[in-house]
Amino acid sequence: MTHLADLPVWAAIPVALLLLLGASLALIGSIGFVRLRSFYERVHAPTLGTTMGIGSVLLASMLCFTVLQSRPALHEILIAVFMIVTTPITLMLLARAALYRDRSEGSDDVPSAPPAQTTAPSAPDAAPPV
Amino acid sequence: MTTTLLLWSIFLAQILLVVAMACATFRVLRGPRAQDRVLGLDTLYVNATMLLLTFGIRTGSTLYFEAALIIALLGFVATAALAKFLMRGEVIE
Amino acid sequence: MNGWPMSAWMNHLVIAPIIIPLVVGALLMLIDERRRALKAALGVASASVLLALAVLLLYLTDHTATGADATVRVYRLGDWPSLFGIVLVLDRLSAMMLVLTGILGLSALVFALARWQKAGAHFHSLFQFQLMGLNGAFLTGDLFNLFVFFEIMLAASYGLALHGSGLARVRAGLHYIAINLAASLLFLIGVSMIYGVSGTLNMAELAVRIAAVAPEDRGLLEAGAAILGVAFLIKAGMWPLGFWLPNTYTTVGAPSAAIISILSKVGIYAIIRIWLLVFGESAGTSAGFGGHWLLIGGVLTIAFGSIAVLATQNLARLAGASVLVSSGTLLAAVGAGQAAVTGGALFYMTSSVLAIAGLFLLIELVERGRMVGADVLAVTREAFGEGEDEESDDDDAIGVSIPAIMAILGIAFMACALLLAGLPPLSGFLAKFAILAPMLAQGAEGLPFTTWALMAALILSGLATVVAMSRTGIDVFWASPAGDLPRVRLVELGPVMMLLALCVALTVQAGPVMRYMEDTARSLHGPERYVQGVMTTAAPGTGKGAAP
Amino acid sequence: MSDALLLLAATGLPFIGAIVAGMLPTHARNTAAWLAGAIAIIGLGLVWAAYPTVAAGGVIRHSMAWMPSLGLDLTLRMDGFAWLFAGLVFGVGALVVLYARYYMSADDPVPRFFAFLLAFMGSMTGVVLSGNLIQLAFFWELTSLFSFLLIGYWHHTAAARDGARMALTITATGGLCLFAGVLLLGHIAGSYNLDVVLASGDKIREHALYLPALVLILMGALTKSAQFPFHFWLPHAMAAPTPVSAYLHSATLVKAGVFLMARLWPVLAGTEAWFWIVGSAGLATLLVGAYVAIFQNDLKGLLAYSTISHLGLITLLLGLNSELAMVAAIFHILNHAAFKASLFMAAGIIDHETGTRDLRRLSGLNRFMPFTTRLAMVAAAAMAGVPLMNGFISKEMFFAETLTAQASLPLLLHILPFAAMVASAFAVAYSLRFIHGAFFGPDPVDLPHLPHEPPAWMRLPVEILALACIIIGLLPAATVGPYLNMAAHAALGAATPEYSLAVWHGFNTPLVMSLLALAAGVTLYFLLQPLFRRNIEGPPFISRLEGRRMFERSMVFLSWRLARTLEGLLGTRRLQPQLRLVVCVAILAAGWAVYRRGLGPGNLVPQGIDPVLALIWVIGAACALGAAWQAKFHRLAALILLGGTGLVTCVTFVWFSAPDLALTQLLVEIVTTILLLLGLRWLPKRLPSTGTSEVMRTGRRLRDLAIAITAGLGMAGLAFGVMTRFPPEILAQHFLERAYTEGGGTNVVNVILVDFRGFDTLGEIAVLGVVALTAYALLRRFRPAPDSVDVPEQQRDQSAYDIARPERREGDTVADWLLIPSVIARLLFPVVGMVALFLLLRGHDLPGGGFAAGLMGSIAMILQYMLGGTQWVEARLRVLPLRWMGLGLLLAAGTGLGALLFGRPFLTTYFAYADLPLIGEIPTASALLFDIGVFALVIGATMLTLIALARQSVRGHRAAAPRVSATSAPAVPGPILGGAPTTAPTGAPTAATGDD
Amino acid sequence: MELILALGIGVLTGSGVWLLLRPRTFQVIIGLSLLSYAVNLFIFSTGGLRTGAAPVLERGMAGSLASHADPVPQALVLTAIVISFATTALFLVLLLAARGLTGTDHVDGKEKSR
Amino acid sequence: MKRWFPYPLLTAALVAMWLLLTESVALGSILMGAILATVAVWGFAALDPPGGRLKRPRAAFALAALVMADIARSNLAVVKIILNPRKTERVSGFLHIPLDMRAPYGLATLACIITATPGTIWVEYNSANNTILLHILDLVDESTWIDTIKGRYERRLMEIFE
Ligand code: NA
Ligand code: NA
Repeated sequence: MTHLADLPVWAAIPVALLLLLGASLALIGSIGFVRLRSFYERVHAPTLGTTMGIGSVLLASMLCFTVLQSRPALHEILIAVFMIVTTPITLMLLARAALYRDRSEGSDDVPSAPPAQTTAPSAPDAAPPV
Repeated sequence: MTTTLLLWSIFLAQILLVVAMACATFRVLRGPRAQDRVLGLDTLYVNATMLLLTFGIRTGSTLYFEAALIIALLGFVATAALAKFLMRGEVIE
Repeated sequence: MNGWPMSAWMNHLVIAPIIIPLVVGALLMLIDERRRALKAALGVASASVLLALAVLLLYLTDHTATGADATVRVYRLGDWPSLFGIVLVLDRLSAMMLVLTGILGLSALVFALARWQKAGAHFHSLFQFQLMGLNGAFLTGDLFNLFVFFEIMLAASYGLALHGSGLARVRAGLHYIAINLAASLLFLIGVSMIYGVSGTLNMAELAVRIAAVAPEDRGLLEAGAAILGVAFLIKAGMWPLGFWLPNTYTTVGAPSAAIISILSKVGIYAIIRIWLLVFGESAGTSAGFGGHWLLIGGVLTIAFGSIAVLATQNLARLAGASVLVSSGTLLAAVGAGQAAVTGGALFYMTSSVLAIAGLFLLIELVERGRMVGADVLAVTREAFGEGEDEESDDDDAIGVSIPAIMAILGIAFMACALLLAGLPPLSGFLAKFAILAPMLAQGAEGLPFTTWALMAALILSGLATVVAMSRTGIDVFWASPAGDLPRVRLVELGPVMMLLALCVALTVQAGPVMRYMEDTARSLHGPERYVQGVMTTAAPGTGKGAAP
Repeated sequence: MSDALLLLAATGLPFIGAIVAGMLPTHARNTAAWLAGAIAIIGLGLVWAAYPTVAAGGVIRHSMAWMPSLGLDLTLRMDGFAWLFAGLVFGVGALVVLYARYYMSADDPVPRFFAFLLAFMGSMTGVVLSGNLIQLAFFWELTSLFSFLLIGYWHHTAAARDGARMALTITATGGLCLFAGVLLLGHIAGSYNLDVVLASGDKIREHALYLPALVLILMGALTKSAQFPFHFWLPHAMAAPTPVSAYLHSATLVKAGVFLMARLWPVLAGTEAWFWIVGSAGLATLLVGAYVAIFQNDLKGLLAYSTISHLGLITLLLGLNSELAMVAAIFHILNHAAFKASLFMAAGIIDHETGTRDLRRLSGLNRFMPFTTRLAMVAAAAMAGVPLMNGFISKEMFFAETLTAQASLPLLLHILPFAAMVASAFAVAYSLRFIHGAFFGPDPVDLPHLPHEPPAWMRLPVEILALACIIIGLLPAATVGPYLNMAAHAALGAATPEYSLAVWHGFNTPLVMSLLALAAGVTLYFLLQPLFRRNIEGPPFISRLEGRRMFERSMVFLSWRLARTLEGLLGTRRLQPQLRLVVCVAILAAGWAVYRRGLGPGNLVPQGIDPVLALIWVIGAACALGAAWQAKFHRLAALILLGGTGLVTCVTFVWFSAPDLALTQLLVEIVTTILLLLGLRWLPKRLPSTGTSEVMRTGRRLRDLAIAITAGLGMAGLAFGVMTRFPPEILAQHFLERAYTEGGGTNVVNVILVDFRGFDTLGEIAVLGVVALTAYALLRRFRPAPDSVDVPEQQRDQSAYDIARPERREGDTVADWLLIPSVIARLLFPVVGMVALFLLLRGHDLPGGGFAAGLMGSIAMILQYMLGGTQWVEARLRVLPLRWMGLGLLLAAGTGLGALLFGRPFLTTYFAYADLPLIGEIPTASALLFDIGVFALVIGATMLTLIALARQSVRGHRAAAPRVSATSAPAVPGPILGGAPTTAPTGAPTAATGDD
Repeated sequence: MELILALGIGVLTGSGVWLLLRPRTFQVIIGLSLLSYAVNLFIFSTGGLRTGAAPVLERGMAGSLASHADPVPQALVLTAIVISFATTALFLVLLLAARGLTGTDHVDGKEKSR
Repeated sequence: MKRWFPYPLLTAALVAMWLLLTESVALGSILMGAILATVAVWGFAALDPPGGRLKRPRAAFALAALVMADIARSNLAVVKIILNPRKTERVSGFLHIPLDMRAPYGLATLACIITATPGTIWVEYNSANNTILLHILDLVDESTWIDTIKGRYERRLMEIFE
């Protein structure tokens, strides 16, 4: 771990703090994931990790390597972007699937299907048919 | 000094992350519903990504970055597939 | 490379048996399924070239040296020193196995042209990869590379075994794959343990290093070898690891069965190769490791195989059980650990490989003409109706003429039966003799129990085969309710006849063939030349591409 | 004529004739008969030609190398003894051929018959002329084989089939024993050469292996010669055409056994064991055969048992350990051949002319065929041992021998003469029954045909043989004397005793015995008349001991019940026990090795435990155990837990400095999850199992649990052992040093994969390709189980919901659900693709490489399939998996082959740093091309498998609900994959994912 | 550390073997997957456990075991991963085919054979 | 030009990604990135992506900053909720919000924003009436949430994409 010694204190402290912050957020998110009562509440918890949690760690990483390599270490940005873009897909798909499952079981905790309305414009063309 | 500080904070962060992973695993094991398990796996993936990043800082190597990148970019594919399976009964229609 | 007589291009002949089927297999993927004639032509051309090549390689290997003074041709892939890269090693044993593969490959493929190639998708590609896997397994001198070629061979065999699909095939295929996957895992565990202790994957190098392994590491090394051995024995079908074998072979289509039947021999080959090389006399305290288990297992396998032979009325299953008998015989003979016996074993292997392949092909043709349910009928007759003299004896005194095609099939069937039972006049008899005679020659006065056991097992297995084959043969050719005459095409009959003709040739030319086998066995038991051949090419590479 | 040619011709001609005869047209009766006859006559001529040499005590030999290294030469050897037998084989053979020509029906496909007969003749000649023990066993088994074919000639009758099979089973078993016996004998003598063996009598008799060798050889001889208790096959062999019986059971097949005993007499006889085994077998056979023969109603059955009895007599003679008895045996072999062949032929004539052989129906034939009657009477008299017949002389010698036999047990000596007389009396009785029963008495009634004399040519062989019986009986010394002498000398050598071949030896004990026996026989026959008239079946007292039934029963038991039971006990066709055995054997094998050598931890000091990794592995273990726990009832949970385990494995790889592994593991993990999910849809609903008792299930589980725990502990132990030893360094060091300088890459793992051990990688992608082809082929034939054909419940639900609402169209729910994800997924498509290419291009230097890149590319596409649906994607992207695969493989192999052009071995890589304008220095390594091949193949193979799997759903939808495609799934524009028609019939999705 | 990984391998093996011996095809395929993880880790472990060793070389420099991870087991594991991935896929396809043809997911293709 | 570079913005983004991946701004990398990006975009174009353009890139940056701040705030809020579970007055629940925006990319971005923000999640979209269903962890006041979503995000997104 000799490289860590090369890190000046001004960088080391924020790196350490950011790491701890990120990890703590992830942990809190996961604790919430365990402790919250229903699936729809639990689904919010991991977002702590996927947003600020990982953001902090990425910042720490960027800072660390920028200082160590004396050149901007930016590729961590990609991870952040990918996380922001992809996590919602999972959560959205999952939440809706859970909703369907709960509705089909007749659960009272979820809103029933929207009432029938008068004719409305059709779905955008973008929707890929399945 | 900075080394100690960093080592300890990295260590602590890793411990926190692993405990977070354990929480997620708990949900995967416990459920109660399939969606909880899937969400647990997703959380597991996210926490693992962070763990890999802290590991990169600890070893001073950027080589583990790709693994984290892959999880960030593609980790969702497995969970999305699972979600689709729950919703539609099959992954590819 | 030592002893290459011809031009530089000849050097590359050793790799050709692997590359030709690979390239042809890949090309066949690119050709549309509907252009079957083109595919068949390419496939047969490749198989023919492979056979010719194998014969050439055998000639090149054999004619340059006599006796144990074997020529070992080493091909260093990637031009890396053999210690660090992967090497292919061609010696008498490999050459012989290549020839067997070539013969079986060509016969099975030609046979398949009549019907089987149409039974499913990508038959020809799979077949080429099967040949590639087999040839690679026989040529490689590297343990891990052997694993890779085992996998190619198995993967292709899965494809061929399942070719044509169908309930029975899929059901048996599931077992086949599950067990082979388990075996592959064992293979990996074994190889990595051996590597972990010895630090090498090169078989020749391993043979050199084994003597120097520290005593405290030897347990680990031998455990690895034992696990690896289990993997090989699963493929070889040793009792109690080989129950999958007859079940699989029974359901597989004829040409697939014919080519896959050599897979069990790959397990034997690996044992012969590695066990004799690594655990030979120079292995220090590990010399002869586990040999008696091979012998015991072999005898038990013969016993179980014979029981299975007796217990079945189904022709294909009978052939499958015969594979077990053949495997058991080979294992026991190899386990005896004597060069002369090994020579006999190799002769036996050649004979039984050809016979079993012939039988698998033949069965298809025979079954084609049989009435559905004929087997069941025969079983009932056998088990319950002991006396059935109800037939009218008006025309007792007039024989029934047998149609030519049935006569030919009958003769071929009888030939297979004789080959498998080890009865004269075909090579099966000589093969048993070639194993037993040297075994007896060892003990000056009393014979060890194992020799007795093997002798008894061989005799009794022959008996079981006679009983079963005569029972089945009589049912099929003499007593069957007249079904339709099988429609047999020349491309189907030809391969069967070729395989049997080779057995006849083996009988007639037993002397020279046996000389080859004995030379092979001697160099296997005294692998100095093999080791030396590989190690002398271990000199640093003669320079690679331009260095930066 | 040279000796070699003579011997080769004598042995080979019959086989050549057999082949020629076999190829004759079905009804070429005369040609076949002429051929067979000519060969028999030529054979006889050849034998005669050898006479001068042999008579002078010479031995004709010819030897050819066969398997010289094992001491197996093809040695033909004719001495006086062999000469005598060869003469019998060809002489009787010629007569039988002549007889058969007239006996066999014109409609019979006789060329086959003569082919078998000739082949048998050749085999028999081979036996008698063998100068090598192995070769003898070789021809011995051939006689079994061809006799099987001859007996089964009329295979349309069950009797022929059963008789043939029984004969084959018994004699081939004996042959195998004989084979083992001669192996032992050769081992003792140090050679299989008959001359050597015959010269080492003392060595053999004193050897420890003498007894096993003797027993094994006798097993061969006694079974062949139908000795008690193996005698029962012979009567059933009578299902053969009569010429066959006449040949096999008089002069040849059954004589092979006694021939062998006589041949090896000088080396094997002379011991207690020999006396007891051979003598008692002979005695028992003699008595049993004769007794049973009396009560046979079938002419041929009677003759068969009489044959058994006479063979017993010969065997007994051989067993007496007396040279004189041996001479008598040889003489009786000759005599028996003559009278038995003629009797069989006579019986055949009766059968042929009257249509029956049943003594209860036959009677008074003398009036219809007087000449045949005379002939039969002569032969029967010889068989009965009536004075002035040949049988009489050898019987006299036999009686004399029984009186002088030497053995340790006096009791037997006292029994022997009486037993001989009893048997002789029986012989008189059955001979009398043969003649009296068939030819005399009242006129026959109700015969199938009206009998008359047979054609003259058919009678000729009988005439010749009957004449021989008389002439030899009258003038033994003048006729057969020299030949017998020659044979005896050849068989016994210097030990040949003095003997006299005369009709009259004075009024001595044997003569008295003969006369007593004659009288007793005649008396017995007439005493038994009432019994015969009562239509008895089988002999009194021992009729229940019917050999055939016992044989059949034991065969059924052995080869069916026992074999099946044993197969069931010792084997299994179920997978679980097989896998259990595999695991257990592996554990035992490793355990055994470790137990022998011991296995302690190595001397490498373990590193301290990192709590982070320890915790990670707590998670990993929990996931693994959870997966094991849930896999039955909660498949999805198990799958997710498997993913967790994979993730932990991946983190472990990172932890221990293996980023390439982590990357690959991760990608494989994702693809595997999708694969398994695709499969999950087709599996049945899991209901709690019922049926087997809870106790049994718990028992099985405990057992499996124990195995699993043992395996786990074992692996843990081995892993710990491996990890605490110094890791191997040589290869690692070498690769680390040369990866850059000679392999041109800094990612050593990748350099190993594409260069040092590129051959492994080539093989590995071949595996991938083959597997994909197999999966594709298999899925083309896929038929879902009835209970999973339906569109999944969820989809039906959601469709129903959409249909029920006027403002929604079917499919809106899923379209809304996928709207956002699919927009993002499409954006991700180029992104993932570029990251994949990034991994591919930099793989040689940094973690990545063709495989990881290929998997990534596949995932990019799978994502589109998932969120867009198969038809939607295939309308837009032309994925040609087979083309990717084929080209990938060709590229990889081609890169390897490129080296050949430069005279280097396959896969030799080339690299350089090319300095391109603008772009700068870039590494150009042939390894990159190789890696691109890998990449292409991986994409192709993964897509082929996944698409093939995914398409099952499309097929399922079409099959289950055709209306779905009409309302919700929009028409697919343009070609889908590979240009196959969009609406391929459900049953034939040909080339759907293949390239056209 | 060695102990942890050894135990981990042990647990994976035990779970895998347990599943391998179960009667349902899905159990077997999960078992095989777990076993292949175990085996991959096992192969990997023959190179020794090295934390923080450099996995790739510095450009232009020869590496050494002192500072670099052992690449050989890694390469072997990579090959093994690919092959087990392929065979898992095949096994899956086959178990589906068997399920389709036999109607059951029992490994013997029929329920309760004995 | 349009034929070769149908989606210039995406191409540019991909080149940027390439440069980040290779951690190099050498000319070689840019060229390589450009070539690969061009090809990759063709793949994208083959997928029939929905139409739509980024009309006001600068507004997009502003929105990004806003969202980041919101996410940070929400993080803290959710941390509080998780760490203080005894606070009983918290009500979580579903919320229907009718939307005006129909641009696919706009909707996608909105979905990402909502879901990425801790405490809110996009559950269902109903194209028939252009309504979304959210689940909100701390649903004290429904109208505030509707205002936030519609006013704070949807409006801006409509500016950017429509
Ligand atoms: Na994600
Ligand atoms: Na959220």
